Amino acid sequence: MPALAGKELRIVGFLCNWCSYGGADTAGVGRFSQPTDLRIIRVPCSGRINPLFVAKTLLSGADGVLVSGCHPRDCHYAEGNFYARRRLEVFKRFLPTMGIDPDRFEYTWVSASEGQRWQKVVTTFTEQIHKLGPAPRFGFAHEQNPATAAAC
Amino acid sequence: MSTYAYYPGCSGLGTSQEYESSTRAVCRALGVKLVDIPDWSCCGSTPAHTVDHLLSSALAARNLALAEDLDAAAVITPCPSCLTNLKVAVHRMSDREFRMQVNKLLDKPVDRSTPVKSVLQVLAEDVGPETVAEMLPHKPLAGLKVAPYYGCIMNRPPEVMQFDDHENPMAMDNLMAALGAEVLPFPLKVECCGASYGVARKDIVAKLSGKLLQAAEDLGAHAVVTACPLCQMNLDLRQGQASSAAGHKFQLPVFYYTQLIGLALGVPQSELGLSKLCVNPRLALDAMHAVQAEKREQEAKKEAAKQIHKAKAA
Amino acid sequence: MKIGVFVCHCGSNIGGTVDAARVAEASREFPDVVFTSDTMYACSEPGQDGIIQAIKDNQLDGVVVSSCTPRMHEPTFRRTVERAGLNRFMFEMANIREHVSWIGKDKEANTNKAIELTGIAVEKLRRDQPLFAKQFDINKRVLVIGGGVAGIQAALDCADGDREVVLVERESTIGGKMAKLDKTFPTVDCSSCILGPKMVDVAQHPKIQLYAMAEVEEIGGYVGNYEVKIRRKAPYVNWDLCTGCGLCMEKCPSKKSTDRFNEQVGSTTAINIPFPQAIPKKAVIDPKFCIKLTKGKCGICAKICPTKAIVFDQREEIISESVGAIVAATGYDLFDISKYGEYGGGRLPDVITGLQYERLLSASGPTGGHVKRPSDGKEPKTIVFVQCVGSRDKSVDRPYCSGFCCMYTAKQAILTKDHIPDSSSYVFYMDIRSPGKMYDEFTRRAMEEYGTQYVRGRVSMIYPQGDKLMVRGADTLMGTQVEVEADLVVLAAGAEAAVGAPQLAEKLRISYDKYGFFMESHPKLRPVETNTAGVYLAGSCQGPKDIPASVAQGSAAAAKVLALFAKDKLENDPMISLVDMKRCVGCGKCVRVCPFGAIKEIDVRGEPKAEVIETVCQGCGLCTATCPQGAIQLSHFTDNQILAEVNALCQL
Amino acid sequence: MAEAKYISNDKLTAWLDELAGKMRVIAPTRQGDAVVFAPYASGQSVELAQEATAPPKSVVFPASEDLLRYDYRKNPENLGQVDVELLPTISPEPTLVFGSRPCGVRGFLIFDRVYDGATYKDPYYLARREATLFATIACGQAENACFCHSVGSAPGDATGSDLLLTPIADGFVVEAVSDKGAQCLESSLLEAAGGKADEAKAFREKALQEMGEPQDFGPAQQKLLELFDDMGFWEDVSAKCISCGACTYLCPTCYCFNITDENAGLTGRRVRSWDNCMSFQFTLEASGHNPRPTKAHRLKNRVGHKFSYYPNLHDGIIACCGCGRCIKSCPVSVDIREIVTKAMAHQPPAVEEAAK
Amino acid sequence: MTILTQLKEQITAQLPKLDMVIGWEQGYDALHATPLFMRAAEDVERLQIGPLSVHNTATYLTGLRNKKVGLVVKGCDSRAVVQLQQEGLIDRENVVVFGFPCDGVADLTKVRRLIGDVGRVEEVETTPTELRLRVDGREEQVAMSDVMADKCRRCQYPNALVHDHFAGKPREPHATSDDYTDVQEFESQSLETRFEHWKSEMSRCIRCYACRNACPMCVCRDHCIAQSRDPHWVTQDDMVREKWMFQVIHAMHLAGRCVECGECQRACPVDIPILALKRKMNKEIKEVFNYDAGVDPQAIPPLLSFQVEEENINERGW
Repeated sequence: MPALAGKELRIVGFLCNWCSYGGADTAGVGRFSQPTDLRIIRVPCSGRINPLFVAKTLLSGADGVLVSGCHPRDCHYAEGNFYARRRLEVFKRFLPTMGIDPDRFEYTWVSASEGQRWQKVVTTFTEQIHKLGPAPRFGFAHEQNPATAAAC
Repeated sequence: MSTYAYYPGCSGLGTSQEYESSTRAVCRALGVKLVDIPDWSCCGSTPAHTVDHLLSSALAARNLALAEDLDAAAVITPCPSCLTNLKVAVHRMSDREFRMQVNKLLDKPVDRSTPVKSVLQVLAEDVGPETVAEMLPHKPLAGLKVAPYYGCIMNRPPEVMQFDDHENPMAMDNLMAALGAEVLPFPLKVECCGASYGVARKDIVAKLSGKLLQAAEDLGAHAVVTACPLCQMNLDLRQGQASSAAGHKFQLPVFYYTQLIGLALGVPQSELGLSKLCVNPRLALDAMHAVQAEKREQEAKKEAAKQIHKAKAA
Repeated sequence: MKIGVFVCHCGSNIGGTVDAARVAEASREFPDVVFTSDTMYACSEPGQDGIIQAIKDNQLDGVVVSSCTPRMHEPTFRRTVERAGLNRFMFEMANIREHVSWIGKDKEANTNKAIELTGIAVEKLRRDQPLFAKQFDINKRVLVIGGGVAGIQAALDCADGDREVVLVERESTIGGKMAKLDKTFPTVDCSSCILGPKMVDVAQHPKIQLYAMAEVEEIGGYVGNYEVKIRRKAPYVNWDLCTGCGLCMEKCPSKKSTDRFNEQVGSTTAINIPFPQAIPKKAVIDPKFCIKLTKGKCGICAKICPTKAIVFDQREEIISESVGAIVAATGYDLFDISKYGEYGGGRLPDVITGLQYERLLSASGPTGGHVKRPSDGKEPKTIVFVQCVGSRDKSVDRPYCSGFCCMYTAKQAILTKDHIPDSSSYVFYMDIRSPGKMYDEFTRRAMEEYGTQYVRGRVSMIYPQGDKLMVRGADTLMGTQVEVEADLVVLAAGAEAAVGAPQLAEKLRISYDKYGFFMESHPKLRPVETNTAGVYLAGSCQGPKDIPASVAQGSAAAAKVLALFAKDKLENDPMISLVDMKRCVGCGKCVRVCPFGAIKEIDVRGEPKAEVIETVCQGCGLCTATCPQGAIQLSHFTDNQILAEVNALCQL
Repeated sequence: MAEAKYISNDKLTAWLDELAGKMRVIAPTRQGDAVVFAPYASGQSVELAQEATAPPKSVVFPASEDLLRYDYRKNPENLGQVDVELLPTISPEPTLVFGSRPCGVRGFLIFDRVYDGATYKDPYYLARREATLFATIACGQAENACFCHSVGSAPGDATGSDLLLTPIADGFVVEAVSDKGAQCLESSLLEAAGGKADEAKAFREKALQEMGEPQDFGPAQQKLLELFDDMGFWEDVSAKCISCGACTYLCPTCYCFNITDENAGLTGRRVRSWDNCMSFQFTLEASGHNPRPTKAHRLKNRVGHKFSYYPNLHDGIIACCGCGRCIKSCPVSVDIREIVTKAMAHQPPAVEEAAK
Repeated sequence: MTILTQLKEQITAQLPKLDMVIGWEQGYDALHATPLFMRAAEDVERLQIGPLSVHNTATYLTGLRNKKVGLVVKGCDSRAVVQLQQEGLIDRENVVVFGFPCDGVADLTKVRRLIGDVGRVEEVETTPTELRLRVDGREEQVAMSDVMADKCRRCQYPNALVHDHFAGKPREPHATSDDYTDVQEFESQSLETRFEHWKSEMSRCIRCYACRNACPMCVCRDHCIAQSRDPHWVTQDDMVREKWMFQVIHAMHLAGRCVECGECQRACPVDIPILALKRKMNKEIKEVFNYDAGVDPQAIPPLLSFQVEEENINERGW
């Protein structure tokens, strides 16, 4: 499914169930309007988010990835976001060497009550991605098919 | 014992020559090897550090950079003011950004972070009062009642100085005790002496120093011991001013702790510079000798009594 | 697999900005989807009936509902599909209301987004497995750690609820800090008079097994089934024989022992019963001071003991207990006042802590209730109280308020006047914190009726002058420096976490803050629960607390335990991690990071492997993100499920 | 067969450009520090002086290929009824592999017996094989890892090639080996070789001679079977192996593959990709059981297959072309010659005992 | 006594107590060393150390967990031992480490760059400063400084960090600090150039996983997610995206664990410069956590732990 041509870019969000997913709900309940690009994948805890999901998403053609969890100290599972913070920070710092703009990936903390903050996060991040434009691609799978073009 | 890069500081060449010479003499006697930092310059003291952190740190850092070539265990200085500037510079330079700015100003950038210590810290920690006490089994300063006075910056701010208890330092107390002196629990160890107000507001110095002298006198001290050129000057040189402000004549000699250690170790008088003190040190030393004489007399009496007892028994 | 997709209009809530019918239509093109419909209110009774009917008519294996947030109606629809005979985990929800219709007005973009969110829900559902909760037995005994007032309350309430209680106390008597107090605020009633009966109840309760002089050594297991090892130290006295007569204390020649109960105000005998109301009232020998134990001779106590209870070669022992729940009530310890060099605590004998002062005030204390200062035994006439010593001070890493010092200082000022009518008291304070029933009135009485001089400001130093103590401080209301010539200075030492609290927390697998206080599950709504199921908190181990709050928490923790024990079987949430034994290489990374200790290393044919303790796992998935080879997978949120969601969204 | 031709080095690029106009040309190219076969673009420099890091295997047998693509078609009347529509994938282009060594081409002879056998013909392989020509360069000097003459080939072996190029001073003698190859010689850039053809022949003979006596690996066929259960031997020789796939993926004769399906929504692909018998997954069964659980088992299979099981099935032909890539590119320098030699010389401990 | 003789004596003395000792010997030609598994005293004679002893002997450790293994180690190899010990992946008491001062090893790719094809090396003589080779009958001399592996130029631990036996005297480190100029240089190029760089480099990857299997810290090996279907992180397609994804997986799995022995890059048969990815990772780990892997057996890898207040991670406010 491609993003809505011309209007949207492909932005994927990984949100923890307890805080940020609830924060996004709170933003909805408050009718805090947001850009429509973001697609949210719900996970139990930011600690569940292997940075490799972000890598996979970016290499699969996403233009931006947003991760959000409970604020440090507020993790529903006590420690998940502490680990997530270290892993995601390291991964974000790794991106430049891959030739991927680190601004295409952000991680942040939004609590279930912070509807307005969520609105701001989504709006700012979406603007940031639109400023960067579409991410560089590998081209379609069949173009790379070694049957037609290969280094062997 | 390791080698130390020695930073004398400007006071040592001026108002506190006796501190400087006694420090060198004591270090030599205790096997602390000092190598002067070649071409050392201002530590970045008072004028600079109040107006420009970068400049004052660069001044201090210049000396640290020069010291690096000496491959010393630490950079050490007798003067607490120099110590503060050198240590604050090191502390600030732990910030990479700041360090880069400082290094930009220097011909020779600071590479490593050599620890900075006071001479007092080296004597108290690296040499240790136990070693001193072992060298002086006969306790040469027995009977001398001293009030150790550290001044305000030898241990503070604690996160920078990292030495001793900043409210109740004991380094000098322990060293003095090792010499055999009777160390009084001087409560105003880290109180202000008035510092450089001696120039602008003599009345303040007279009042604050007077309070220190009063407390020492009340405890029955024969002398005050200091580790700071400025404190020593306020307490010693300005003792007359303090006396007139208090309406009470103080007569308390004010020693550098190195002078007393030197005295105990038998360092030649010429290097101790006792003659440079304003309040006659004899006052204290005579009192000490009197106590020692009294004690000897008592012991002699005891001995005699024993002999008599023995004789009688015989 | 046969999947049904139900798109909800939610009246106009979704329908207003999302073309629900088009979402349902587009969903027909998703793999495995065999039925779609759009419905006005999916959560309404007809809506749910429609889902059930469709499941039956089309033999659906799973259901996607595209409607509101799963945080709202996921449980509702889980029950719905369960009623239709499906496993309740064969269900996914796409949030097209909070995350779509309510936050954007562009109907085309919204509809497209709703279709995609439905798409990823379908992809996730295609990889869902039916999950089943595990039931397990529960051991209805409770361990209470700490015999202070909070622990006593928790133990008594549980025991009164007819549950067996194991109470472990580190000291030789229960009672904790409260037993050391003379009087309590704001009623000024005698502390031991109100605590004593409770202590006796503990001793006499048939359901309570008390281990004094004991500490928890090791905790294994999980909620409902904890295995606890308790290390019982040697008192060198056979407590079964000791009658607490106290004859040994009278004759013991070693009289310079540390008097822990009296906060080292004075000293005591090497064989000792801490105080007359001690529970258990049994003698204990301090091996550091006992002449027999240190030098090999003496043994007077053994000779004099009427029941021959003295056992010099007694050894400590390890006791195992099985319990189903644990209440931690380990209390607090006092801040070390010598950390303030300028106050001279520990150096100047007449600078003492508030708790030491309690012992001086207490009729059962070392001075028999006559206030005498430690240095020379003189009755002090001017007493200075300094508050916030080790509280609200970042420079000593104690930025928090200890909460009860304002009140006990006021109480001590009042008691001082009662004991020494011609005395005058000064209190240096930062703020008066007295929010509690009758609390502020009480501090007012200290000031107004008892003439205590309250000085708002910090003390900068205390130094001796002659036989007096000069207390120098600031009066910030007057804007001046003040110096008070005092005979005795009482420092209101703050509370800090009990010695060994972090180590105990690690045994309990609960978290603790940087000061060592145990972390509750939620600061407001779950104040006595922890993130480890079956472990509860009571009293000051969770943060400084006064007596009423500690007792309330003790009862609250007991209520939680009794509620847990009301069930005959416990059931776990089946969304837990599972290990693929074939792929696990036994590197132990998951064991290391699991916040709940829910993964253990086991031996499978000589190879180390990880195994999830299903009843302990909370389903956070940290292990899954940690395992490099993906051998441990969180059910319902597996790597492949999340990857399928990513793939559904991002196809180059 | 057409007469031998000669092309001077300075005209080589022009000839390649000419050929590239007619068909796809794959030639050895320097990429980073490696030399790999890649599509030739006009004017590009080709690396003919040294043996390429990887052989031209993937031209005919790609590292991965879609065996088929499929779409699921749902019946709008009955969503539960799904039809699968298969989409064709094979469309091989005429291709010339230029600059391979004889060993690189010999690999396909080993392939042919499997994919073009009596009972099974692999259409994907065959279509590409048909469409591919080989212009091979004869080797002048063997490398330390080379042993083609011990496995039935030679540095100037033209078998399997369509053209054979032999380097002589300032150019190549070009000889057609097949009719298809002969068509490539119809270029004005080539001149008649004349006496240079003999020079070329002498070059090839010298190269073979300099390789010394070939080693006889024939006895290995039986010996390896005897060693099948001697795991001690295999553990010993595989101790340093790190179980990677460099040897098999770079081997011109390794033809094993794996098949996986990749689905996305209602479309999917069936992918055939190279497999590697040194990998744990190669024989991993769905139950979790693995008949070749250790690297010793797997190395035994690799060596056994090449020097015993394959020859057993295929007239004694050793499934190895002696190119030495498995030796040179092995991260830990495992030497297959050494293993086979050791195996042939190996006396089972029991026998040794008995001999004493 | 030379270091090698001393080492041999030490190994011979310990060998009876061990199942094997792993070192190096000459491989199929003079330029290529190969790991040597010494089981009998006569095997010890074949031991060689020096600039050609490139392999990390610690790579074999996790596969020999129940054996008593002796290991001859360079400084970098020893870091892998430390790291494995730290992670509880080996039992230290089952491993006997023989250390020696390492003067650095040669990077054969650099040798190839200098003298061309190295397929016909006949003889190699090593001196502390030079490699003297006879290739095709001609003599080639290359300075060690020109062909030394990059990891050795910046090596701060040339002597085994843990060892039970040490031959010779510890030598001075080759470098005192690592400023990661290589990483900075690479990152001074535009993002697009970097992206294209990897696209092009990865295109020749043959997915042999030599990088992974040569890595002493890759302990999943047989169960690596690069080849599994559950979880299904990568497909088996010969596509840059999948190959690159694997390198990201490898780098991420090594974050805070990589000891920079460089085996991944050395093992790569098609010379893809993948160490750059791990270098970057180590640079960031150093900056954020001030942590070096494989130095302290008591430490905890930073990604397996946390601090409530992270000193060097700014909370990302919006």
